[in-house]
Formats: sequence, C-alpha cells, structure tokens
Amino acid sequence: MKVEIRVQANAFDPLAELVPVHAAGPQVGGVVSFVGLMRDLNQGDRVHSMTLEHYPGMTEKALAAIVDEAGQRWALDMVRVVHRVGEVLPQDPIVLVAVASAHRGEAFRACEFIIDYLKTRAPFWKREQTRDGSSRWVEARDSDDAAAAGWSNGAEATPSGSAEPTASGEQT
Amino acid sequence: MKVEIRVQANAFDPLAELVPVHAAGPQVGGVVSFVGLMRDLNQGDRVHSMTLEHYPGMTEKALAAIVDEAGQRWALDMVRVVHRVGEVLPQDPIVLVAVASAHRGEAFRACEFIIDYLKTRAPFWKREQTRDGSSRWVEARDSDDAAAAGWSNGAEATPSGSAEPTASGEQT
Amino acid sequence: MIRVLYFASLRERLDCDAESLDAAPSTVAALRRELATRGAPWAEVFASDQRVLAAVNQTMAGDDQVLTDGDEIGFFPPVTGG
Amino acid sequence: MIRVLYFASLRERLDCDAESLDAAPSTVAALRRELATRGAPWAEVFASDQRVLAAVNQTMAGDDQVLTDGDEIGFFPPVTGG
Repeated sequence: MKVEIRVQANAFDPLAELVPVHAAGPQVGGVVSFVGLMRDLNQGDRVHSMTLEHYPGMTEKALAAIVDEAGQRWALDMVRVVHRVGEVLPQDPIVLVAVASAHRGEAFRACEFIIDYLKTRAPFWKREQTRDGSSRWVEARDSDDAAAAGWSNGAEATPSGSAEPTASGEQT
Repeated sequence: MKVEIRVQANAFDPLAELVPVHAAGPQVGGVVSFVGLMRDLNQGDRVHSMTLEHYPGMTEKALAAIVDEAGQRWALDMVRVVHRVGEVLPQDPIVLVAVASAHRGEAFRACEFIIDYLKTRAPFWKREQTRDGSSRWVEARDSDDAAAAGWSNGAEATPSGSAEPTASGEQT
Repeated sequence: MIRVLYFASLRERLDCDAESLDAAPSTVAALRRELATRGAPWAEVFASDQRVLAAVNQTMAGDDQVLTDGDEIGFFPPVTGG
Repeated sequence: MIRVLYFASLRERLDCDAESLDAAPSTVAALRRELATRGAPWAEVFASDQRVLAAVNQTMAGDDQVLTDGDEIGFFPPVTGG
C-alpha cells in the first residue's frame, strides 16, 4: 500500500492530488475520494473564515495510525490524505481522503473509515470568524463520535449515524 | 439537486468532471466520488481492451431513475454520472459518480448506492479482448447483485456484500 | 406492430439486433414463448432456465407485463457496466 | 522533567501554550489533579466534569497512563478537524 499524508498551511488542489491515485496501477479497479469543503454558514451565522490549529507531530502520527488501520482492514493499493491548517475561506478544500483499491466496496469502506476516524482522533481544532467580527471555537459533534464508534465493533458495514442534520458551518 | 448524466464514446477526464461538483456552492460540505477504472487482468488472462455496449435511450433513462431515487433518499446538492461506451483500454476511466452534499454521510451513501444500482440496473455490457486474441462477454457477478440488494430494504447503511475477492478484470 | 431489440451476447447468439413483429403477443411471457418456438438458437436463448432480462419501452419489465401495439421490447443478458 | 502542551480553547483559557515541570507526576490523572490545584482558570479546565483529552508522547492516553521523565504530555479539547 502506497501512502502519502500531508498536513499543510498552503491551499491544495484536490484534483491535482487525485492524479497519482487514479494512476496507481493496472490492478486498481476503483478510486473513492472524499473532499471536505468549508461551508459559509454555522448555527445561522455567516462564517467569514476559519482557522485550523493542529498538534504538529502528533497529527501526522495519528493520521498514519488511522491509515495503517484501514490498510489492515481492507486491501488497498494507495491512500492519500491531505489536510489544511491555518486560515481557510468558504468553499476552500479542508481535507482530501483518496483510496485506490482493486474492489470498490473496500475503497468505499476505507475512505469513509479514514474520514470518520480523522474527525474524532486526529488533533485538529477549528476556530471560526463570523462576519459580525466575533470568533468562536467549533464544538465537537456527537454525530462524529457516533460515526467513528460504528467502526469499532469490527463491522465491515458503515455506521449509519452520520446523516442527521447539523447546524455546523464546518464541512461535514 | 443539479444532475448531469452522460453516456459517451469519447474518453473523459474524471478530474475535469469533478470541477463543477467541487464548486456546487457554499452550502456543500463534502464531495464523494467514485471512479471505476479498467483493470488489465481477468480470470488470470491479460486483457488487451474492452468494448462496452449499451441500449441507447434506455441507459440514460435507467441512470436518471437511479439518480432520482438517490435524490429522494438523501439530501444532495449535485450529482454527476459519466459512463464510457465503445472501446476502452486498461487504466481508462469507465465510470464516474460524483455527489455533493451538505453532509458527508449522505454523500457516501448516495455515491455507493448509485454505483451499486448502475452495476445491476443500467443496460451496459462488457466484452473483453484478451491479449491472445480471443474475445468474451463479461459475466455478471453475484456480488454486484448482493450489493444492490442490500439497498432495497430501505436501509441507510451500505450493504456489506461487496468486499469479497473477484476474479474479474473489469473494474469493480 | 411491435419492435424487438436484442443486445450483447443475445444479439450475437441470435445473429439479430432488431426486428418488427406484426402482432403483439399479450405479455412479455407470451413473446418469449413465441420466440422460443423458432428452433435453434432461439429455443436455447429463450429456454426457461436462461436469464434473459426484458425491458418494455426502455423500462425493465416483468414477464407478466402486458404488451400493446407500438411497444419497443428489449431482451438482454444481465448487465455488466460500471 | 516533563513537557506539557496546551492546545486550542485550552491554550486560550489557560493563556499558556507550553510549560516544563520539574517532577513528573505518576500518571496522567495525577498530573490533571496537580494542575487543578493552581486555582482559576486551571481548576475549571481540569475539573472532573470537563472533557479534556490527553496525549502522551503524541499518542492518545488514558488517565491511568504512567508518566516518566522526559515525556511530552498534550492536553486539548475534543477534536474538530476534517
């Protein structure tokens, strides 16, 4: 399994990131990708921008552990995870998770597992600046905990707890 | 929900197809995409090329019905489906399914639902040319039927029947 | 008159991609039975143990679907796209 | 000596991003108790009903994890990335 994990302050182009995943080899039958984008609305307030803080060193370690666990659960050819830190603006890509596998079911499972675990186990924190000039830390969501918990029983099927509405302007 | 469905003989660039889905609007929190690529091996034989036949008219109608059903089950902002017909070569993209939604869980569910249903309900047929010069129709797979059947009970969670190994060189 | 289309391996086995029939049999099942009376290779293709799917006017149809004049019926093997 | 790091809302509430402590408490729980004795705002942040996560040497750690000299301990609120 080829793995690339990056945490970066610079903006990234999710399409450029997908190029090597789509070219991962003639044995690859499917690529599943998730791109998380910043939304402009949170709890009814227009969000002007968001600042992502992380724990340098631990973040990369946590992401590597999550991807490694995915690679043990499913047969994967390539995984790429890219995550922004610093200031992001509405519609900016915040995170990309791309998975190449011989079989589509495994690519879907692994991609959703990685983003669900990232959202509950990787040390990132969002602070949002609303358009009225105020600023607040984004609260962790129970639905994310539920989504991650759905994987912990070793089930191959995805958790179903991630579909309820959210008032959060962070990408889901 | 904005929908674009295309069946075409020309090659397509899955990354170019994703551009408008990533720009679907500030309310979009996540984009999930599946790209199916042609593999070069089937039942132990090297596959030289593949020819995709379809039922013009019905294929587009079947795809529209599948996407429409996804839009009724989940809150989606944009769906794009592109499918090749005619001759394709190893590593060529055969199909793209891209879904933009406010919430990642819904985007994952809808994307996998569409590709699972496409594989069992949309009239496409693959004929492969092996490197030794022979040619054969690809057999339908029970695992695809199982994957599609997993959605028919109205369950929101994904079916788990799509992870078993396959001997098929078609993309999965 | 009805129009009958054959796709993929069926088209090849029957060496026929489309034909028109003057009289519409009552149902898809009746059409299958009529086609099966033509002898080889039709009898084999439309034998009851073969998995041949049918569409009427470009929508998947069961055996009991009623046919009317002007219908387009498609027969094809299980699909393998995606 | 141990190194203790604070992140996000904790860093702001404590007005402290990192510090070194000469003696390592026996466990993560003991460190939490020691920090809570400092009075406001420390007492509130490390009160038992607050959800403050801990990592030891950059790996998530439970309260009973034993600390040794040279460890790096991070405290932070539930994560909100992705």
